[in-house]
Amino acid sequence: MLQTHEISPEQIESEGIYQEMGLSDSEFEMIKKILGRLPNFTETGIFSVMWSEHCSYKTSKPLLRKFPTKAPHVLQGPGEGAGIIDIGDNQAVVFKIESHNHPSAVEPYQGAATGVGGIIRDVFSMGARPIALMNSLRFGNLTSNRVKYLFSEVVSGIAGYGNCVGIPTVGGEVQFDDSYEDNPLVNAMCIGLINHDDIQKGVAAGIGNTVIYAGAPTGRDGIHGATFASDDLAEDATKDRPAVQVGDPFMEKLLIEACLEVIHSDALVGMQDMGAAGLTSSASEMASKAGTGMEMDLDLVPQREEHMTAYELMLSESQERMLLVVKKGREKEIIDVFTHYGLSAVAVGHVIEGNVFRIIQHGEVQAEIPVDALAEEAPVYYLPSQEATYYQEFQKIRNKVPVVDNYGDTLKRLLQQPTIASKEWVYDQYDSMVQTNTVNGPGSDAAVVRIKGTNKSLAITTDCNSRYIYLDPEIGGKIAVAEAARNIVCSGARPLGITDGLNFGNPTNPEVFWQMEKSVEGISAACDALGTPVISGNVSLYNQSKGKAIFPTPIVGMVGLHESLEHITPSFFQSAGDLIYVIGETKHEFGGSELQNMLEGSYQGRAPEIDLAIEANRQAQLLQAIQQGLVVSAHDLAEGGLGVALAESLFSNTSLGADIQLDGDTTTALFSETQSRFLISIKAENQVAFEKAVDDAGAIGVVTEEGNLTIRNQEGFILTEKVADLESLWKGAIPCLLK
Amino acid sequence: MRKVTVFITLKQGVLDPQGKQVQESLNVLGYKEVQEARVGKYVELQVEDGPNIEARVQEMCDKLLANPVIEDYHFDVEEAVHS
Amino acid sequence: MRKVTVFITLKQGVLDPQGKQVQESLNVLGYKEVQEARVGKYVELQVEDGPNIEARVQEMCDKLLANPVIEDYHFDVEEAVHS
Amino acid sequence: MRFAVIVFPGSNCDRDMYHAVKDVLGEEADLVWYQNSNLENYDGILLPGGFSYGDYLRTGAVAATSDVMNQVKKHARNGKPILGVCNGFQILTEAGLLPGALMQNKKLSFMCHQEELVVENNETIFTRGFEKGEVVRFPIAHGEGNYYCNSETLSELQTNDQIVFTYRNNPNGSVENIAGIINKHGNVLGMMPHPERAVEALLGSNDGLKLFQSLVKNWRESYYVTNA
Ligand SMILES: Nc1ncnc2c1ncn2[C@@H]1O[C@H](COP(=O)(O)OP(=O)(O)O)[C@@H](O)[C@H]1O
Ligand SMILES: [Mg+2]
Repeated sequence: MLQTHEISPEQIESEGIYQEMGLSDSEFEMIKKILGRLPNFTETGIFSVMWSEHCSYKTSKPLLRKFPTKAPHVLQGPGEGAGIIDIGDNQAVVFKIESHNHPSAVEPYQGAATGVGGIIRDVFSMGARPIALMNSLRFGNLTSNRVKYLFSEVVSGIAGYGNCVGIPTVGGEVQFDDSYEDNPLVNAMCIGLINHDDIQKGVAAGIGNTVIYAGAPTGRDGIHGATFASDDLAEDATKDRPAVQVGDPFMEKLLIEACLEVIHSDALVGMQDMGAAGLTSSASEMASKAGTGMEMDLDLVPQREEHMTAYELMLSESQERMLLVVKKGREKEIIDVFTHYGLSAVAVGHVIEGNVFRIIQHGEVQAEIPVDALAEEAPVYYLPSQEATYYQEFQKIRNKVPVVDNYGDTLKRLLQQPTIASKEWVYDQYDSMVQTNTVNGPGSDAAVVRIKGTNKSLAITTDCNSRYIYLDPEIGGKIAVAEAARNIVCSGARPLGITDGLNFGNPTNPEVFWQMEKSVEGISAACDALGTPVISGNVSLYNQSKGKAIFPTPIVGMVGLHESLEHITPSFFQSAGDLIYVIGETKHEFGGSELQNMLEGSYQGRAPEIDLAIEANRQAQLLQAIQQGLVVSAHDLAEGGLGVALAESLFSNTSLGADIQLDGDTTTALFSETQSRFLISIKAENQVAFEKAVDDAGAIGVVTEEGNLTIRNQEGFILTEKVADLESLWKGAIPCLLK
Repeated sequence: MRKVTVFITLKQGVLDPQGKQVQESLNVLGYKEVQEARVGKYVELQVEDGPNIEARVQEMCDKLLANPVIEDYHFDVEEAVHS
Repeated sequence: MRKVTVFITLKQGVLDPQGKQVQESLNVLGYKEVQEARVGKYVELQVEDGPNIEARVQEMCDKLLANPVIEDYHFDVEEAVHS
Repeated sequence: MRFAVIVFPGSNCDRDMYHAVKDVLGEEADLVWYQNSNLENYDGILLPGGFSYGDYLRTGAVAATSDVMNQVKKHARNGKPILGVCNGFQILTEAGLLPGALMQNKKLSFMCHQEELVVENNETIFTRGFEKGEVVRFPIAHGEGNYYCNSETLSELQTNDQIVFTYRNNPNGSVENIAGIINKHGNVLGMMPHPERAVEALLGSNDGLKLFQSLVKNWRESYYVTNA
């Protein structure tokens, strides 16, 4: 009888072993009360992962309740693998974002790759075909070798996985700031398309039905016990157990095809991926949602390594695994589908009555826990929140205009700031076109993916300027949503909803919790104002090292819809003679701006203001003007202000130029980061109609034939640069830093 | 000049999908006797002779050639040839 | 069970961009003594003992493990261990 | 014309190829799973891109040993048109249906963008619709597209006019800027750039249409001849 020299329940209590697994004293007391006895080793492990922040959202849940999540077009809000929004014609779009920050800091290639793999499974486990990937990345400045290594490995990990599974990576964002030096952020978003009838939920309904395990065998990957004295567990006292999960995108590709075939069978009752906390969380969540119990025999679970304990099998985070619940007696037809794709699928248990989660190995019960205790009844904490002292200081600083002596040089330097510079080095490594739907790939404001068989397309973006959020989390939260919506609207689409990736430091620090709270409030307010409910998301906390937290980084992933392909609008100027407009007035706002950082080496002061009513109104007017065919190109003004936006609108191989006349303070006009502004080009013959359709639009110049950017103020020429020169600086900056 | 050969393999327990595919393909081709395959890297370096060559190669492995989080390595340094 | 190790290298004369990159990176890291690097593959097979093991491994290399247009290979078969 | 699009485990441009010939060109096409397949009733065979068998060991190596490739070889000998794109090209070289090999890109990373190609030979069944020397835009998307062959093979390719497409700005280090080659008989074309991704102006280029149209036109004409 192969029993591990397992630590006894008494030892777990007396030696405080539960603490090493991340459970607090009071949580351990709760567990004792729930079970009516001491938990054994495996059970303690199961509770520890299910009650971890990652699975239970124990500290963030009270905040997440603030999000608006309902709207008539929301078919599935937060709570399942991914959210779902109706787009008409019996079709719906499915999306979610997920972080893989800590794994990527340890092993950047595999960390990023498995992050992509995980989010894809969330989407196809709903029954949707994944049609696009995005990623939102944050790194320290590209000055140390370690950061360069993390950056290039993360990018190749994303490429390595996404390219192989055949889902185009159509966009994303990368920003660089010192606060991410030791804590890179790797958030991946997946977007899928589904027919209403195929919507699939992760439920274990129907007493007696069979639980099937499909995909890769379970190894000792990513077991939480890595932090734990693992020597005591091992039969074979092998030294380092690698905690690093390695992905196999080839297996994932086969799993996608098999699972999307299986959903058409009425033998399938429910399906869920095994993500964080592996078999434990998928099984217990499926049972909890259905109000049933589940019994599994671990001897039946495919295993990659020998002598795996129940603890290891239940907590392993091996990749590319799915759990299915299938009608009793109809297992074979489901298993056959997996076999066709060369995948293994085996029955490992069944649905039982009575809300109990029972794990058997070697003929003995290894764990028996009430299902709801693991999932819905996990503890929730209301942590203290305190306004940050730095914020109070920043609020006292008056807005002032930085001194710029040479506008041309300043623009050139701005274009080479890594956060502004071209990300071509990154996205050239991603297959952005597979599936042949990509109308606008990486490099545009929003990615645009057409929907075959219709005249519609989806616009997708991720945004989060964490500098503003650091300066003022509530305003910054509003800006993140507004900016995402601007990008969607500029592409000609109507925003539908968002997914959010909340990345913060340690929530037990009241100032960090305050950042979380305020940014969630800001995001919620903007979602309400712009009509974009939150349909899914992810929380990643404890992103800090050496006592310093990352900038608060709640990433917003937004999806919009073009009702007609005619509405798709480029962000680049298209032809000479077109008139150039800026929508929205410009104020002296440099807090958190790229110019401030470039000149002063830090971010301070107040974040730019935002009025959500004005924002919503402008977006609505612009979208209508686009739909009426009055707009040739549209680009939002973001980091680096108008100067950078003008240059970007010319970087598209068209060899066009622009002739611009500025009013007011020149530094402000060129580089302020005032919100709610757009850079538009229109046909001269539409001038009257456009000005009538859009308030606050001011003409600033004209698109020209010869490839120069020429800017004048009241006193005359302030800048004339060859577009080609600007473009090569902008494109060369990141490759140059990586050399 | 000394020839150094470095062998880099995945650590025990780390998933090796490539190795698994190689094994399966060999089995399909009729080589049923192949029970396991693992695929690693094999790097040949031509290194100028000098002091501490072993220690320096070890450093190269730690810093660049192998990824210590998931890979193990070993290496051979060819005997110096006196020419 | 016998352990077979197969070494697969690019043919002389075939450009090895990966090897070149390894050499350059090592030089940049201060290992100026590295004059050349070539990167190949290292496959470990666990093969059930049987007749003609050498000949069969050679076949596996020709049919799958190496591409004769660009690669050379050699292999070692571990002595049989009698247990 | 009826096409078989061969699907290996890990193929991922199979649906794109199918969409191009079926929905855009309006020809007949089937997705044909690599096992238990029968290619007899098809007029053309398309080997799509992707990562067959995960690209493990070498790109295309495992797929090249599969049973369906024996059928493809037979049809190649019988003169049936066969087009391998990207991973399909890699499989064709691994299977020995085309000379040379595809190695890792010079810059070692995957790359994906539009490239300009020059049509070097417009007298093949795949390229009659192009002008000789015409510059066309096709996307590339590969990590191992660096075409290599030894000098004898290269001079043979040149002598026989087997180089069909070259890159204007060689992105991957290929010998002589080679982007696509054809066999001596002129019925097996392998190329790294993706013509099936260049059949709709909405997606940035429709230069690939001419390739498929040439093939179909040629087939129609020869069909009439043989059935007259
Ligand atoms: N910040 C958030 N905002 C809204 N919903 C969230 C957020 N974080 C998580 N959720 C939702 O909670 C559910 C569980 O998420 P998660 O545990 O991350 O999924 P998974 O189990 O796939 O890792 C999902 O439906 C997710 O959309
Ligand atoms: Mg999930």
